[in-house]
Amino acid sequence: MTALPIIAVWLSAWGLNAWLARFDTRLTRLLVALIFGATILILWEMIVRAYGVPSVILPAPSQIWASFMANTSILWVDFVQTILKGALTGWVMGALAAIATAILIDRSPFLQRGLLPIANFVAALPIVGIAPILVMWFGFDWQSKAAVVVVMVFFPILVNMVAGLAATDAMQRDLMATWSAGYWQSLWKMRMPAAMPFLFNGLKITTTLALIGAIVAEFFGSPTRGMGFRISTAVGQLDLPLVWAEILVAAIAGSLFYGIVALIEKRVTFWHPSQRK
Amino acid sequence: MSRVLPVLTVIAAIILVWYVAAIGMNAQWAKDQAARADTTLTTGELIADTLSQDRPVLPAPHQVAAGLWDGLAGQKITSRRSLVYHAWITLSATMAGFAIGSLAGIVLAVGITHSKVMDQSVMPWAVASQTVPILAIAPMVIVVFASVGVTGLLPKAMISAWLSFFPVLVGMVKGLRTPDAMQLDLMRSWSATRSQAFWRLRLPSSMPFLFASLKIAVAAALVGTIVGELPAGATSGLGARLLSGSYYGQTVQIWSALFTAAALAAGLVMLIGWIERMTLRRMGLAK
Amino acid sequence: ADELSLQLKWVTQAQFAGYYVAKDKGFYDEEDLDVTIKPGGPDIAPTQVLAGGGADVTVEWMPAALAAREKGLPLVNIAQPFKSSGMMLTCLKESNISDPKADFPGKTLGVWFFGNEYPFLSWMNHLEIPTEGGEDGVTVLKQGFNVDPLLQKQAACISTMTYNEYGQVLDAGIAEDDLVTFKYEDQGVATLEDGLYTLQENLDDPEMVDKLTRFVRASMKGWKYAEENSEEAAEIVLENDETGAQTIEHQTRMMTEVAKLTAGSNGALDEADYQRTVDTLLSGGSDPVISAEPEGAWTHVITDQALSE
Amino acid sequence: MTEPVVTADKIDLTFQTADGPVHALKGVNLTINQGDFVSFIGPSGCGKTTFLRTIAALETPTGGTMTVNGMSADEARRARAYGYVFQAPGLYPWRTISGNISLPLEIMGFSKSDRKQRVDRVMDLVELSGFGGKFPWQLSGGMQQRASIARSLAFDADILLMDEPFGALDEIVRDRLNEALLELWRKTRKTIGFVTHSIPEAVYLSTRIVVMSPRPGRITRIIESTLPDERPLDIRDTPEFIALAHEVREGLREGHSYD
Amino acid sequence: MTEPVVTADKIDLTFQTADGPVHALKGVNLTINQGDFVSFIGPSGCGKTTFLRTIAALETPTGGTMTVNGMSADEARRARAYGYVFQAPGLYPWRTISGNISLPLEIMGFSKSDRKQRVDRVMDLVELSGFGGKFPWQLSGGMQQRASIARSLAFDADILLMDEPFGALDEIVRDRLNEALLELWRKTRKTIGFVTHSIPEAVYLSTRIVVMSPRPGRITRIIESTLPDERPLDIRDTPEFIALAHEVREGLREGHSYD
Ligand SMILES: Nc1ncnc2c1ncn2[C@@H]1O[C@H](COP(=O)(O)OP(=O)(O)OP(=O)(O)O)[C@@H](O)[C@H]1O
Ligand SMILES: Nc1ncnc2c1ncn2[C@@H]1O[C@H](COP(=O)(O)OP(=O)(O)OP(=O)(O)O)[C@@H](O)[C@H]1O
Ligand SMILES: Cc1ncc(C[n+]2csc(CCO)c2C)c(N)n1
Ligand SMILES: [Mg+2]
Ligand SMILES: [Mg+2]
Repeated sequence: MTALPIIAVWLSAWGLNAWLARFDTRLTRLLVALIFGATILILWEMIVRAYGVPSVILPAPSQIWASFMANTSILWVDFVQTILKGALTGWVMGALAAIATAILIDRSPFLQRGLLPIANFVAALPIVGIAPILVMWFGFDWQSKAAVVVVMVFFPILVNMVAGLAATDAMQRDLMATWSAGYWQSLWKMRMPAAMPFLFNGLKITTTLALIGAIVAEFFGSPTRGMGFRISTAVGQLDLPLVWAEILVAAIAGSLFYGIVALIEKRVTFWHPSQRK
Repeated sequence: MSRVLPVLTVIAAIILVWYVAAIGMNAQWAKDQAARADTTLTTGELIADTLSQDRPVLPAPHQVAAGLWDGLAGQKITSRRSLVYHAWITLSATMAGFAIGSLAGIVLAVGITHSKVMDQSVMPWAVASQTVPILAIAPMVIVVFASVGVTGLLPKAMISAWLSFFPVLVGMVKGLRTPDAMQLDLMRSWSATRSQAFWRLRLPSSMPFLFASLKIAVAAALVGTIVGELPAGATSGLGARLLSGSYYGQTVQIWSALFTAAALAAGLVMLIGWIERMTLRRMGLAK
Repeated sequence: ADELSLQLKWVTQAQFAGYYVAKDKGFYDEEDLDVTIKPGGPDIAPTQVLAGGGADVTVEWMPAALAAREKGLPLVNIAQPFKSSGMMLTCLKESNISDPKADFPGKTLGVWFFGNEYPFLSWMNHLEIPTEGGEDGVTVLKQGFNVDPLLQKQAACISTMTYNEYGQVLDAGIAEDDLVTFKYEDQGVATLEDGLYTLQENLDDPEMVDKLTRFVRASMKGWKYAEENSEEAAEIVLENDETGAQTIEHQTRMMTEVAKLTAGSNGALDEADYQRTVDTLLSGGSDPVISAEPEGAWTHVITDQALSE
Repeated sequence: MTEPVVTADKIDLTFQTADGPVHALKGVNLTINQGDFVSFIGPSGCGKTTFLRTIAALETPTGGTMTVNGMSADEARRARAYGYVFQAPGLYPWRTISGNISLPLEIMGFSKSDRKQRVDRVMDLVELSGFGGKFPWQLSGGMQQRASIARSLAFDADILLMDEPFGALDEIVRDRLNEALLELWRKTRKTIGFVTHSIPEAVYLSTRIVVMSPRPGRITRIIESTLPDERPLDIRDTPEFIALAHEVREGLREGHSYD
Repeated sequence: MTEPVVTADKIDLTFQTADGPVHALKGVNLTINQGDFVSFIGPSGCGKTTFLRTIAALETPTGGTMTVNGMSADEARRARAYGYVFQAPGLYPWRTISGNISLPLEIMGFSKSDRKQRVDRVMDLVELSGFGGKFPWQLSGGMQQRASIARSLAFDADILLMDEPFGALDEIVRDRLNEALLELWRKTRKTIGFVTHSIPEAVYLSTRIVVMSPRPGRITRIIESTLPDERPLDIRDTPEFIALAHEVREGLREGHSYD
């Protein structure tokens, strides 16, 4: 019986969305996404209440929101520690290193043939496994988290960037050859721009990886702040609403991070068919 | 073109760097120990010590190789000390998670390319879903599953499914949308039905994308399983090996488990690559 | 046989030898029980598992159990196999620490979190040392799974258990002479460890009470057997370890040390110990672990019956 | 032969783009009768492709009405009235040449044996026999284009719409295919709409030549051919042919002066 | 005018492919003098593109020697002797039209003001003034091709190599560009190598027409033009022109009979 209103809410929200989706304007697109999300939250709240799910198992969205509002200062400190210091620094360093390495590899066919298979191998490695090792090497503070992030984002970006630098077509390269362009000239004026769509593909994938890396690394040792620290401590204290508030922060930060990179991508690779529509 | 020589060269270089790093990183401990014992070490003794410590900060390659050999070949494969046994545990959960995840990704992608509502509502939240630090809440997830009676392999598999569905979703959406306007217009001019266009145009043209994302997804699934095993009270599997190695400071054990995991990942990726080549060849897409 | 599941606080090791011995030696069978032992891990919250219905009984430290009780989870202590605390801070001698109150300020200390931080926080409260870092406070590190922070000198002191991590420090090659230890017992801030807890609702069910009684009886039989036969107990633990990472030497030593902690207990909770634990936790200045004297947090019903025959 | 197959009545088509509207077609009136061979010629961007697509219901006009076989263009499409050859070959790379040609047949539910027979016939027609088992990328551009023509012929649609089908071919092959197409048309009397950039080709093939002009796209001249149905290749040297070609060139030049 | 710029001596070029070797060029001998306008014509796949690429050192012959301006083709390339127009426009999508045209100038180190002036001049020449700020995909195929021609003209290379540059254009524009190219050639006396599929175009433009034939790719005829340098468009109706065109067609037909 309790399932009936839940199903009713689901169906009516879906119906509303189906109707809205037909207009397909910027506003309705946003609305549809928001209604979808809101529906999930409402259903979640209804299920938790209707079936009396204990909050130490799964707190209701309203409890999570209350905890979020009550703990803004803690959440902010954790955000700075984990996202700004750990994830962002690591991501920037990893990306720069990967780009530089890609250019280096690109110059040397020998390295390309030797390093790329190994890079592909390492890219498939369960990098989280080295988190305890890096914590041992780089200490407890954000530096070790950044190091984990560097290692996690390095290979996906490298592989993408190398593919990108090779993404010019034969005619574009032949043109440069007929003008007798030097290496750096064709790098800057042809390969770099052509590589941008690939590079951004890598940068986008790694935004979420960076967050995950920074948070998970905190499990293997951390100062007494940070999102990973807070999550594990709060689980230990059965303060599940706080855990979910941290997850909320991570989701918001991650979506923003992804969105910003996607926005820059749009600016930089405006010329690419996938951006032109 | 031969890749063997370059790859070997790079591997040799890595091993060299590794040895140097091992000496550097383990030296502090060797010196401290000498100081505690009131002796001094010659450079030769120092180097020898750094390459043979019991709990080195960074084990030397030959120590890892020995650990690997012992774990893989030195035990009965049903023994709990055998890496083969643990790799098998991890592999089975990975495969289950990968199957669930890629199926979910494909189904969602088909829905998204065929329904405007799904496209507009699911995609943004799929991105958001990946920013949830699932790895951080893996233990909780496992407890929640246990509370509804799901235990064993499935909870771990759900975590790896969560990580692996996203690349498949993104790749498949892209793949199902690759047919260019002309190819779609041809179908229209023949008045093909949606399902005819799907089976004969969208699906075949999405194959290269599907395989590319399956490779990413299988690696992600492995990470998911290992993390599911790490803290979540799993008692076997490579994640548990990593954990117990870490717990007892057995760096050699950590590195052996890590390399086994890497080999597993490489093997899975290669397997998919092989299936990809077979499929694409049969489709005439491999040149 | 009646089924019952036990959630451990940590991975399979001699710390839980009593239960493994009871299972292995057939003590549970004798009581017509089919007990499932679920190993824990660093991020398993046993209390949460209990709340989720994943287990009937759990091994937990009292501070965490009482804190969970305040969070609204009605945990009740039904038996207390561990009489004394094995927790201590282990410091390198070269850090020049001899008196906690005087020497801790300005130092970095490794502490376990995830519900294990309460005894430490109470102690610091007791000493009136802030844990926010700075000149006259201590900098707290969330200590990972092992003793590396001490070996790598990332912390002046780390948390260790007499029966486990301390041995690892020694195994790593640091002599006892190079170490200074501060046992919580000696500092007067010891809190009760490894007790058996279940949910209140189980105690309202006579059938369940009967099962628990049989379980506690068999478990204590297991503990006493393990105390006397530490080598055999270590072997049993080793057989049950699925990670294949434990060694017999380490488990034997752990068993010997654990035996010292269980020695004074017949399984019944000592009210004085309980009160001392509660007082320690309540005395926590501005931010105590628990804010009010708990009620109904323990019962002798089970042990009374179990130990009567 | 005088039954109208396609009637376009004041067709407008405006594309909304980010830079503002593009008037691809403006007030286009045209009647195509059963068995007509109509060529469209005009400068790049004048709307030839767009008009052909509108006939096939691949674009929806923003104004005016299009009737095909007495129904709307979209109904005609659903009744599978069209065979369409695009400007580029557009073969599906995962199918062999014969697989590509039989694809529309599969979709339309032809029987297996019928399919095989039809595929063989049209492959023969475009001189591709023996290449059925190859994949598209194993063929030169010209061969691919021929395969795409064969594909549109296989299912015997009433109306054949061809968008610069011979653009990528060299003169000799082009001549041969021109002859073959004309032969096919004479035998089957299909209605054909044909876009080309080549004046001689337009004159050689058509019963009617439609000259278009851009910005906005519209018809500036419709030239009825005076050539007989039987046209050997050397008809191109006759004064009649040259006069027609001259007239088309004039029409084109007019259109060009507009921009 | 009789100084040899390009001398090809028994050029062989074999591509190794999975299906076995492809003999793209076999024993090709050719001398191109300073100021020659040489057209290459022949069926699809006969090696026209390959030969042009060999001149520009984009392919390395597997036999024979190629000399350009007294040095090897590769040295000539490094001395920036070539302006090359490919079969497809090949514009860089991330640069505007004027950005694309000025790219080789940037690479060759022309000053900023010089660049601007040259870009304006060549854009004017190909009738693209006013489109400098657009991106390639915003232009029709024909306009893109013209931009690519402009790009190859901007830096005044000695030798201009053009691979079917006007294939995608309609007849009128093509005529106009033919005239402009001829005009440019008369004024500058550049050496030009030009690939086309159109017989009239080859005859109209060239001082020499090279007819090629496939499998293996080789030269079957070299036809010297008897037309004067000054060529109005209607020279195409003179008997002399028609005779030349006929000769070229003969040569082509010969080549076709081989396959
Ligand atoms: N999908 C579209 N969106 C916006 N504008 C379009 C679209 N399709 C065509 N156009 C514009 O409509 C006009 C007519 O285009 P169309 O393709 O019909 O020309 P065309 O005569 O076939 O040219 P060509 O000979 O180059 O093939 C052009 O200006 C073109 O830019
Ligand atoms: N990179 C390559 N690898 C293998 N074979 C090639 C390659 N490039 C060209 N060929 C082959 O060499 C022959 C000559 O090709 P080329 O492109 O020079 O012909 P073309 O005369 O320019 O033809 P078209 O008129 O179609 O442009 C063809 O058979 C072609 O298949
Ligand atoms: C991450 C982490 N959290 C907590 C503990 C503490 N702990 C749980 S059970 C137990 C008994 C000793 O083995 C101890 C000390 C740890 N070791 N690592
Ligand atoms: Mg067109
Ligand atoms: Mg060519």
